[in-house]
Amino acid sequence: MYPSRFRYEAPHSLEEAFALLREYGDEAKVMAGGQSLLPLMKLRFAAPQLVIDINNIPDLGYHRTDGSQNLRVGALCRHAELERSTLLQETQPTMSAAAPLIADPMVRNRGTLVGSLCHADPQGDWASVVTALGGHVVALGPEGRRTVPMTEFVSGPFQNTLHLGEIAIEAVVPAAKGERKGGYLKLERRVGDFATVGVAVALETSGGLVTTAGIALTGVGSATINAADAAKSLVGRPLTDDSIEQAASLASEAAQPRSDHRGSAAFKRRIVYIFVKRLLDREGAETERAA
Amino acid sequence: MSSLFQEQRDPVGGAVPIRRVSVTVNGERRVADVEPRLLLAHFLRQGLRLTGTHTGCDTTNCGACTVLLDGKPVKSCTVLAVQADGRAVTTVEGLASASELHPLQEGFKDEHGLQCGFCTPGMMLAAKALLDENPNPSEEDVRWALSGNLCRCTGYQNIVKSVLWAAQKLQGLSPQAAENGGSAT
Amino acid sequence: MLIKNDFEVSQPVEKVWQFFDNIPAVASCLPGTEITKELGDDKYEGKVVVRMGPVKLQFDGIATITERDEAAKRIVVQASGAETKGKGQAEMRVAATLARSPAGTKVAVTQDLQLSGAAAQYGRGMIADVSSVLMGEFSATMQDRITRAERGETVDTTSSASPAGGFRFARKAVLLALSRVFRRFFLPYQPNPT
Amino acid sequence: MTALDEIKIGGLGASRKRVEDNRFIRGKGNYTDDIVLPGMLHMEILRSPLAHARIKSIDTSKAWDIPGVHLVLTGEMMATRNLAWMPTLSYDTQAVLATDKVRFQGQEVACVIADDPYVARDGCEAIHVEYEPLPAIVNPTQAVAPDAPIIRDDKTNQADNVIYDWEVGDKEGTDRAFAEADVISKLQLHYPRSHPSPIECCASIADFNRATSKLTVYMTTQAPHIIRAAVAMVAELPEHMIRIVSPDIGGGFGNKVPVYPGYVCSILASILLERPVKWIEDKTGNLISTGFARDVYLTGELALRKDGKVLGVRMHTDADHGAFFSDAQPSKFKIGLMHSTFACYDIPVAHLTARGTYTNKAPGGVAYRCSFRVTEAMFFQERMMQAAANDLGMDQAAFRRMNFVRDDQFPHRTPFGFLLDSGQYAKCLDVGLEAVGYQDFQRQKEEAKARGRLLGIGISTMTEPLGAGNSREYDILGIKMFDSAELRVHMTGKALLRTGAKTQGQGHETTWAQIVAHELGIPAEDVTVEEGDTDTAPFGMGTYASRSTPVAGAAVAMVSRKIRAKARKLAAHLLEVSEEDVEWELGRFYVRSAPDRGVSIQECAMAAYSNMPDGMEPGLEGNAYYDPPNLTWPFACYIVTVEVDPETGVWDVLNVVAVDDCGVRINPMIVEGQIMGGLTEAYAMSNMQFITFDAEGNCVGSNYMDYLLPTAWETPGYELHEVVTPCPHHPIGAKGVGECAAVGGPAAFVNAVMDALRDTGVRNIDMPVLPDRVWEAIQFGRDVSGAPPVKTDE
Repeated sequence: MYPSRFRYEAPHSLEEAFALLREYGDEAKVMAGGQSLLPLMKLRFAAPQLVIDINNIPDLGYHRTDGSQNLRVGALCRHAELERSTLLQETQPTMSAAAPLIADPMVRNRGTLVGSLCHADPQGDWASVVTALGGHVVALGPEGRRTVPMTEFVSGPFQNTLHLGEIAIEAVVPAAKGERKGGYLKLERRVGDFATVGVAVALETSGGLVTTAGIALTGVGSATINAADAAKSLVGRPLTDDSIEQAASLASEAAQPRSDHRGSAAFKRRIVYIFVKRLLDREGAETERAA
Repeated sequence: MSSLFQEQRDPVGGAVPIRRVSVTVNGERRVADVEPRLLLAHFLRQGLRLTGTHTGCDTTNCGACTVLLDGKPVKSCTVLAVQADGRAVTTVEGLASASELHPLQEGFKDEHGLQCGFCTPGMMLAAKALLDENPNPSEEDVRWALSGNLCRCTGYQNIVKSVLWAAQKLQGLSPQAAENGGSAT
Repeated sequence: MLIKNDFEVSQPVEKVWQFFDNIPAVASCLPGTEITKELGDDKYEGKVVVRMGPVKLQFDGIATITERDEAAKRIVVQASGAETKGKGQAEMRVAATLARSPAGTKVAVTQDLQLSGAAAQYGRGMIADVSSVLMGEFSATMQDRITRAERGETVDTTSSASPAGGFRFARKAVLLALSRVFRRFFLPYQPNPT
Repeated sequence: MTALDEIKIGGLGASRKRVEDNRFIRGKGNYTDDIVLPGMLHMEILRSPLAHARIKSIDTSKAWDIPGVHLVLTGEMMATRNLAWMPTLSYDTQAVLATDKVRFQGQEVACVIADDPYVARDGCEAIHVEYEPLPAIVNPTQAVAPDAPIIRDDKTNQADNVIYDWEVGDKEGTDRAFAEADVISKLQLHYPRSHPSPIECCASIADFNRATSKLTVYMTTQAPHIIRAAVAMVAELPEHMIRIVSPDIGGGFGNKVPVYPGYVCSILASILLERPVKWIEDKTGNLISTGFARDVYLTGELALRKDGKVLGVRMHTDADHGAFFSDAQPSKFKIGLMHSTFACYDIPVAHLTARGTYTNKAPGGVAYRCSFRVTEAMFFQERMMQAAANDLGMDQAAFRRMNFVRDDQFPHRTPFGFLLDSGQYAKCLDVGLEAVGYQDFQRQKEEAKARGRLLGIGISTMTEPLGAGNSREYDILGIKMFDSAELRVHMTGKALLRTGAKTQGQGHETTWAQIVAHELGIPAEDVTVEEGDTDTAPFGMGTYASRSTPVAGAAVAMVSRKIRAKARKLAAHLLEVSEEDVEWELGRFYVRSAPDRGVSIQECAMAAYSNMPDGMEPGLEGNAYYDPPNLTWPFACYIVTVEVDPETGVWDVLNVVAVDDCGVRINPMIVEGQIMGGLTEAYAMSNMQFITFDAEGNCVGSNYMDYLLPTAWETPGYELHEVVTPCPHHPIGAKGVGECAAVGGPAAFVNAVMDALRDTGVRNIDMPVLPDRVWEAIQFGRDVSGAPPVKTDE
């Protein structure tokens, strides 16, 4: 397959990029890893007049904790770096569980976390992970700098709430107040497949109680689903069989799956329940061992 | 790609956007004027006539087009030629030295790691990236590193053996058939 | 894909019924839709532009009123269009039935969308996701227009209809047509003495 | 003077490293897309977005206006050359470019030929086609519904969507057997539509030279000579002016046997433009328009005696052939070799009825790594055998063993009339059970059950007919199924071998030389093997259906023997004794009375050019055409163990044991490579790989995001064992093997999962056995059908 004709610019600064965005409006597309955009262009579902490749813009490839222990992931930080990151392995169980499950090794060498948040694929894994972690996206644009909570960043299938002319430059996961726990489970028909069902669970515990909780679902709705009620039900209590059961049920109720060749709606809903339960059971067991 | 003669298409219907790129391919600097929409895989195949890089699918799944971009394996059907500007690309043609084969090439032959040969260049380059990073991989490491490359002929068992064979050779050990070329995880 | 939406408006059936007489008005409730030409005998030419992130699909086609049952207060519109770059074909059947209800009128809208072609083939469900959002918008917008119109507001459709997905609108003529429709039928309203 | 060591010279039984690898590992293979000809143009195909629709108009004007576009082909233009339709290998017709209607999603509607493929694709996008949609039919039940639209309204006297009703066997006898049965075991299932999907798609470069009026076509074909004949017929060109070259092929698996519209269009385009025209198919085009496989529905019944003896078999199959009946199969039987089913069991009587229907799906049923429906036949057989064992409450291994054809029953005639030559079925089964630790696993299974874990073990045993023909029963468009080899021994004793087969990864360049080494003692490395160029290769029927070794391989042995016979005369002349006094040992003739007086085959070769006896024709070369007396019948036993996660329906393979008896193995390394490849396709089909359709006829599985092939990660490891029963009628005792594992394997995987679910009482889950299907079976205790259309919420 061969893309339609387009113009290509690879600016060396965000200022240049903004200028190009102003000029072309929504006929321009910003490309980071290009692992979602280029296939769409090859299939000619997407045919932007201008591709703005931001790979030459310096200092966007980082992932690090800032002064207040927030995790900041730059727009050019590749999945592969997060997969190998000791920082994530030590401090971000949900993210380090998800990183190796994104597409395949070669795609992970190109694709970026921020790019996949912007792509807002209902089957995209990162959006759920960052949602569960209560993260937000930092956008730069004509109106200056905005931070958009992840829960408001994805507005529908393949739809984000970036304004015209804005570029998402980093994703931020807030520092944990308690002890960070959690994980990501993905039902895929084969390694590298899009999620049939994905469940991200992120907890903070202290003194045996859950102090913060986030649960988000991949692939079971027309957008990433924030299972807020399920998460809320866990807060302020220890993880018990009852609380886990309740959260799992609430999460499966939050899912809005559709029957397709990957499975029936009922099956997907059930998998949400099972995955939430399995993730929480594991944490529960650990907390007990700790206590 | 000759500089002596390059016929230009009659530019009816709007000028075609053209960009000059300079890519170091297998250690040699190659300069060309290309359309931005030209995929790296086609730049290598049609442009530079390096046909060892194959294209198997349109959706970034099969990995037959895998090359190393600045040492990292990427699917060259999902990278624009213009994105390789100023970067280094290694293709299967760059694996062997003038005098001898790369141990991976030897390994694939010795362990019958290929049949039709179509996925082989991509497999070997993905494997090279693995061995560069992890000289002594487990069978599981190998299977994980190759999980973005599809092979339709071999059933992978001999491909895994081939890579383990090469790992031993690269470590100066005498490679013998890895007996447990068996199951994943 | 079948999508059903029911909603109530505090208007008499007769008045709401006449709203459905105006196809551009009804059509404009579907995000990204533009009626480009009236072909006569209940036929309309139009287009739907669907935008999702980098993806843009434009369907050009014809909408026909295939059933208009004054007595049963039921109207059926059949629309069919082709993606301009051959990416597929869309067939949509919209049936609206009005029934008297304590609050005024109960509007039952049934939409049946069938998609074929690359759009459906490569979709891995993505088109279905979008369509369901679109059609949800359709009823929501319709209800929004009718109810807000009855409060005498001149309906600014761009804001009301601007869906979650930020789909594109381009239909000045229709907006004018709309406000005319609403003024004519929904102001002011006194309940019939029964 | 000791004889040559056959293994050292790379003869029979040597695991010789492959010679073809030397180019492939360097990226120096020569695939069709690697070939560039002077002045070459590029073709792209516009395909139908709809499964069934009337074409109201096609407007190509905008495409013609694009700079760099040279030609836009439509069905109308093809029709002026009488090329809008072409004959199929099953005596039906197939549209090359649609004129009246499109009959499946992805059907070829127009072609654009341009300076480069990017511009050609721009051209396709600029073509405007107006369609009038028609209802789509996606399964045989819809096809025969009273109100079903007629798909093939182009054909006079086609009043419905039925292609054929066909039967074989003894109906009355079978009915009697069922009347006498203690137990009748019934099973209904669907073998889903699949696709061979080689990583390399189809491709052709047509090069018509007006000056010489010669047409050269470089293309991805498994059967170049058949293509030459077909092109001669379709394009009405003189056969001697057609040269088909099949360069390296990136996998075939049956996909590259038929003639596809893309080939024909590139040929016509080259004739019209008088320039080379290259067509490289994209993956979606390959998956949605070229030869699919399977898509057969089974209703099967076994008549059983209480003690486990199978008294009779009754089967009905419904085959979904798509929009055109273009199965690529050479038998005279409508449903291929479906009636080879149950061949390995000693069954008194059987009856098979088969119906074929048109649907709005891609045409071209191919033998995907099998011999024409043998895969379905063996899958049905082994699923029915397991269900029957369960119905009888018998151990599935014991049940099979007691019904096997015994070693002393060969030659054995099956109730459907096939003649089996040889085998040791019980022995293969025992080797397999031993290897997998059958008894011990049964214990583990019980223990696991106690802890809520589901383990299962599946067995599949089968013999399949490989290596069509004989020519009595098998032909393609009347051309008999034989094969050929031509051997030239140069004066220094080096040799050039050519055959009518065509390797696609099977390693012919390596193994054919080993047969020559075995027959003549010429070291394999001294033999060059050439295939695939119809101007140089002897006529052959090509490579598919595991027929190369049984047929072409036999021809190689036979031509070598002809050469040896002439060499013997030369030896007698050189040794100055009479021919009767000359003895042969590998690579050398010697005088019976004086064994150290001898001449090597190389010396004989030199003499053939320098010192031949008076009256002898110079040179040492010849050819042989081999018409096999019968098919070969390899046997295989595959055993798989799995664990099923009852909560998610996900199942993992614990162990795979394969016991193959393919007779004498020419190159064990290559044979094992073939078996592991086949097992992987079996795993793929049982676990993830299928093409289905929604109610509108949209193809689900049209690309590698949805049509899943297993990766190195989930593909299990394999434990291989062998039993050798030489084929009595093959010159070197070999049988086919390329497909056995792909044919026999799927049932082993599915039987394993069904065994794990045995307590649920569920009889069948259609392939692929996806987690949601397993979950549904466990949750609701019911069979799960995978038949299209895809289930939705409406």
